[in-house]
Amino acid sequence: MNSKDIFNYLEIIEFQISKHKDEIEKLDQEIGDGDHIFNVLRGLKEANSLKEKNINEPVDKVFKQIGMKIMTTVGGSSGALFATLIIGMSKKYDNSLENLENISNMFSEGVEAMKIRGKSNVGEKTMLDVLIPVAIKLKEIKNEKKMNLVAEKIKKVAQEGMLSTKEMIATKGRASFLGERAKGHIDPGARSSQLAIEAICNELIKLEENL
Amino acid sequence: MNSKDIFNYLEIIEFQISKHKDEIEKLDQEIGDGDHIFNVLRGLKEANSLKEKNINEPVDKVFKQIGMKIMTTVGGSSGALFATLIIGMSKKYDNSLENLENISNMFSEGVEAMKIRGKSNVGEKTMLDVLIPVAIKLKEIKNEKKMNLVAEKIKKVAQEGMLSTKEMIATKGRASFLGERAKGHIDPGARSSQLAIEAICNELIKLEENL
Amino acid sequence: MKKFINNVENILSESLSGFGKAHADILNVSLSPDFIYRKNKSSKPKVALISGGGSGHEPLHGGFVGTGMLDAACPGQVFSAPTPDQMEAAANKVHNDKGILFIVKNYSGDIMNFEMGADIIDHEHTTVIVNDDVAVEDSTFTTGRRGVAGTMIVEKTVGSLAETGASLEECKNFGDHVNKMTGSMGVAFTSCTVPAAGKPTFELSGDEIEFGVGIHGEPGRKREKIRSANELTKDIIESILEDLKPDNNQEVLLHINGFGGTPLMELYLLFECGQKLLEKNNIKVTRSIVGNFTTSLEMAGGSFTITKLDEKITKHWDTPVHTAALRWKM
Amino acid sequence: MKKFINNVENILSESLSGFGKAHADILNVSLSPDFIYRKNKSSKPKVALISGGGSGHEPLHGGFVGTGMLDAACPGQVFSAPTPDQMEAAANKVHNDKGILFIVKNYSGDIMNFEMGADIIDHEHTTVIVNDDVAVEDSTFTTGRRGVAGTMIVEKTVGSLAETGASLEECKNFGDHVNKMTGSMGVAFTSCTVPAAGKPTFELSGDEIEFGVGIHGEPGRKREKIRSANELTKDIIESILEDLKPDNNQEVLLHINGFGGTPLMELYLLFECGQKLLEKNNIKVTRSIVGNFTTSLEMAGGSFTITKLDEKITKHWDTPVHTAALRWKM
Ligand SMILES: Nc1ncnc2c1ncn2[C@@H]1O[C@H](COP(=O)(O)OP(=O)(O)O)[C@@H](O)[C@H]1O
Ligand SMILES: Nc1ncnc2c1ncn2[C@@H]1O[C@H](COP(=O)(O)OP(=O)(O)O)[C@@H](O)[C@H]1O
Ligand SMILES: [Mg+2]
Ligand SMILES: [Mg+2]
Ligand SMILES: [Mg+2]
Ligand SMILES: [Mg+2]
Repeated sequence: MNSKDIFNYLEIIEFQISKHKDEIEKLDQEIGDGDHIFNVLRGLKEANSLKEKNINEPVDKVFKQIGMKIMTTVGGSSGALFATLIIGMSKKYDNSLENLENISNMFSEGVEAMKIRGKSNVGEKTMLDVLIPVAIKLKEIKNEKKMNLVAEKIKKVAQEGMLSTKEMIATKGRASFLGERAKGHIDPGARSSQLAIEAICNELIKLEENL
Repeated sequence: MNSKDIFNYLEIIEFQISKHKDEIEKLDQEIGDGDHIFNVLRGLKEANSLKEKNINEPVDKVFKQIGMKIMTTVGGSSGALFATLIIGMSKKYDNSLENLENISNMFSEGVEAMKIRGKSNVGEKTMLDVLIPVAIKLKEIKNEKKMNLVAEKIKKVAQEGMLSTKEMIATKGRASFLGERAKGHIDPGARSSQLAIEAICNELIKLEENL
Repeated sequence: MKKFINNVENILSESLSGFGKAHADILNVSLSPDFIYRKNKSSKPKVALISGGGSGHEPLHGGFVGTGMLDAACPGQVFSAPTPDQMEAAANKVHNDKGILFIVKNYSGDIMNFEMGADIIDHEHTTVIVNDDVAVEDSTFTTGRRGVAGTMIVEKTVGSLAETGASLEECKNFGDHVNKMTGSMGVAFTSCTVPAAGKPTFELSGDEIEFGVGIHGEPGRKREKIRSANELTKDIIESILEDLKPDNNQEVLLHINGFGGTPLMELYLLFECGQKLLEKNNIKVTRSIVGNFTTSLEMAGGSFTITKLDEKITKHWDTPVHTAALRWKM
Repeated sequence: MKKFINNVENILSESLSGFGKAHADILNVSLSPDFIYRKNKSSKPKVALISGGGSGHEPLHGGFVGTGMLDAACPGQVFSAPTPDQMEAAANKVHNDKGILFIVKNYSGDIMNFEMGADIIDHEHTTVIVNDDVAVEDSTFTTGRRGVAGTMIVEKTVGSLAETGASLEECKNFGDHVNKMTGSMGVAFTSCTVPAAGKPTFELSGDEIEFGVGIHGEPGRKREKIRSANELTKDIIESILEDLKPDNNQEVLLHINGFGGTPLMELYLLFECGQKLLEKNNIKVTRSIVGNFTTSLEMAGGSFTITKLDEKITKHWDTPVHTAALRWKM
């Protein structure tokens, strides 16, 4: 996996999330302020705009560039958090993306940074209910060699995390202002994160199948 | 006819105009600003509120009181114009309302004052398209003794005047700002004036029939 | 209808009463007859400026009562001209030895009621009629043009002149002059709801606008499909310029007025569009004011007002003013 | 969606650009990164006040940049917190030897982005977090309460203190103090429409209101049937007083804030209701401000804000201020 792949995945994520635009928009309208989908799409568009200039740059630089781009163009909670995730990941990059352990380390580093940035943890009805379990699972299966198995497992964890937010009361983010009223609604950030992860996983599965 | 009758007619007018509230409201919304019916109803209500204290006062004083009340509580074009009409009428009161010539003189005086106040005349898509023809007709038939005949004729003239405003282009009042667009809409002031006159005429006809 | 009201009948008096309390440092409110007047009468004689009109255009006119602007304002019922006794009572309260100048928007109800008020007051008086709206034609046969957002500019500048001790005639002439130098035109996106009616005055579908609308939501030039801010700006400003016929390098005041329901963000965007277009036409925007000053209750939309500036108008625009809605340098 | 726009993508930059031109006498606008800052840096060192947040609340915060109030404001996308580079650029532009005070409404996006901005600036700095909204509960486990219309009062009073040359610590402490003395709560009648979305954020039926709404139209305490202004006032003010626990004869500032789509007439009526109720509770309204200051685009509705006044807050409220949206005594 190289920088070209990263941009490739970004495009796939953008495509998948766009397909669920209205659904995500509605989620943030119900328990937030309705801007989440626009923040996410703006971030993806801006990140993709780096492709031409950076496609041959080293992976860690590309991560950092994307993180900075998101940090300076998105705004809102998701802008701060996704930027923190990706900049965090860039810091742990260890010369290769072929090694799952490396990826797991990077991801964990990013998610840890998010927890600090958001002063939050699992169970607070946020995107972290997807990302933390994914980070844990990745660490758990870091020695797994079959990428399609990894992908299936991660996809499932992300899905469960996303769904788990439905019945939670939020204690972080805008939904926290709703108290009980937030119950019954999936967190928008959890949904967009899960869709992104699912998009990557599906792509990995497809690649394996084509081998 | 005495002061008691005047208040009686006022109540009848209020009743009849209230029955056409929505229609008149709509007329002023189409070519004006929508307040005409509220102005008219406010005026009638305030005028009626004078009843108790003034029911035994002389007719000219009652007219003047009603005119002043309308002048100080209605506002808008119709407040100024109806007040002018009634105050004008009070000035020509000649000791009796039994004589049609007297009534005609009073009405003409009031309508002339309106023409000056509104700087307008027949054909300009206003209430004067009802009131001027009525004043002229009254003068014409001032010697007619049968009140039901008078009432039938006046009713008809008022009706025709009101309908005539439909195809006019306004040159006075708010509708004048619309130019051609005012065509096809009856003037709200013409409609409320016509309804008031019709209400009085119908009452007169009913009285004759009961004789 | 969802509004902050207790009772439709009392909306005006409760609102006026709140207004009086919120601005008790500069003005008083009299109820029945309703009028708003400056707390402190100037110690030097001055022409007293009285304006008024139907309510629903707030802050116009009550929000412009205070030093450097109006001496009194007479609010009518929503969208209905005030009654002559209000003008009479206001005149008796604020006259100050140099006569009364009425400033009246050119609507027949206002004209007639102010005339009737003028008829019954004992003080010397005259009237400036504001008719800045270029949306509708001015012909000798019709009532002429409407008085809209330019009224605030007339009130500010003439208010300033009156403060200098100028005569009634000077104030009247200057008012007529500022009015002639001023043109306005607006567009509505949604209707307003007159409280007594309880429902919108008119209906516009999702992509329709009323081009050249009046400040009561009354129809203007045409009903048409929404267009971009630049296109609307072009049509409106060209209409105004056609009327004002400015010279090359003319300095102007550009006023973007919101009708009540349009966010400031959009009004400033309109200012940007207008300023750019004027610049292209070699017209210099040297004074500007953006905000909701002459509203139509909650109607969405806005208007452009342009005043050709000369030294005198500029000077009297810049002077200190202290009212509820317009305040600077004091 | 009917709005004055040319292109949804450019709405912010066009609007900011117009804002900069309309107020070129007192401020400059920088685009990419976007921030608004005072035209003239004070010649004496002072704490630089920087605020910001999502756009759509205008005039907050850009309208409060100027002498006596903010040094700079960072506007984000509509309802999205600004990005850290904006804070960095603003800080570099306006810092003036006594450090930077960030004033941030308590929304997690704002908190995080301002923190990230603070992380990358070299100047001494600290932050006042405003959380005046009593509609939602403040518990140690949650994000706490939202920052809403009280922010303007914090910015005005701390802005005034900073002007005196007070230290960063003094400004920070005073900001926290004013925030603690301030409580707000609002109610929405209609939704707003985020331009990018093109449709209303939420739906309320003809007689429904959102009680305790946030300034983005986000839900508050409950959805309920509309009630009279007096009843709404009672529930809101009692909630605020429960939080502020004022003493007998406490002097307060009463601020009625419109969310954008509610006519001034109704806001003054609310002021009347609020003032009367406070009087009955032996609370004296000695300062007042009524208008659209912290808006949610075109949302109809409004909020009450009460600040318990002490000598210092009163003094710094009364001092001269010259910004686009708040101006007095200069
Ligand atoms: N403190 C926090 N920690 C973790 N995630 C958060 C936090 N605050 C918000 N989020 C996430 O951000 C999402 C909202 O993002 P977005 O709508 O773009 O920003 P905003 O909340 O500022 O409008 C929420 O759905 C939630 O997943
Ligand atoms: N100058 C005028 N002369 C005669 N009638 C007029 C004049 N101006 C307006 N009207 C009448 O007044 C009516 C409108 O009254 P109303 O709606 O109460 O007042 P406003 O026009 O001030 O809103 C019009 O329908 C018309 O009949
Ligand atoms: Mg959001
Ligand atoms: Mg009318
Ligand atoms: Mg009217
Ligand atoms: Mg947001």
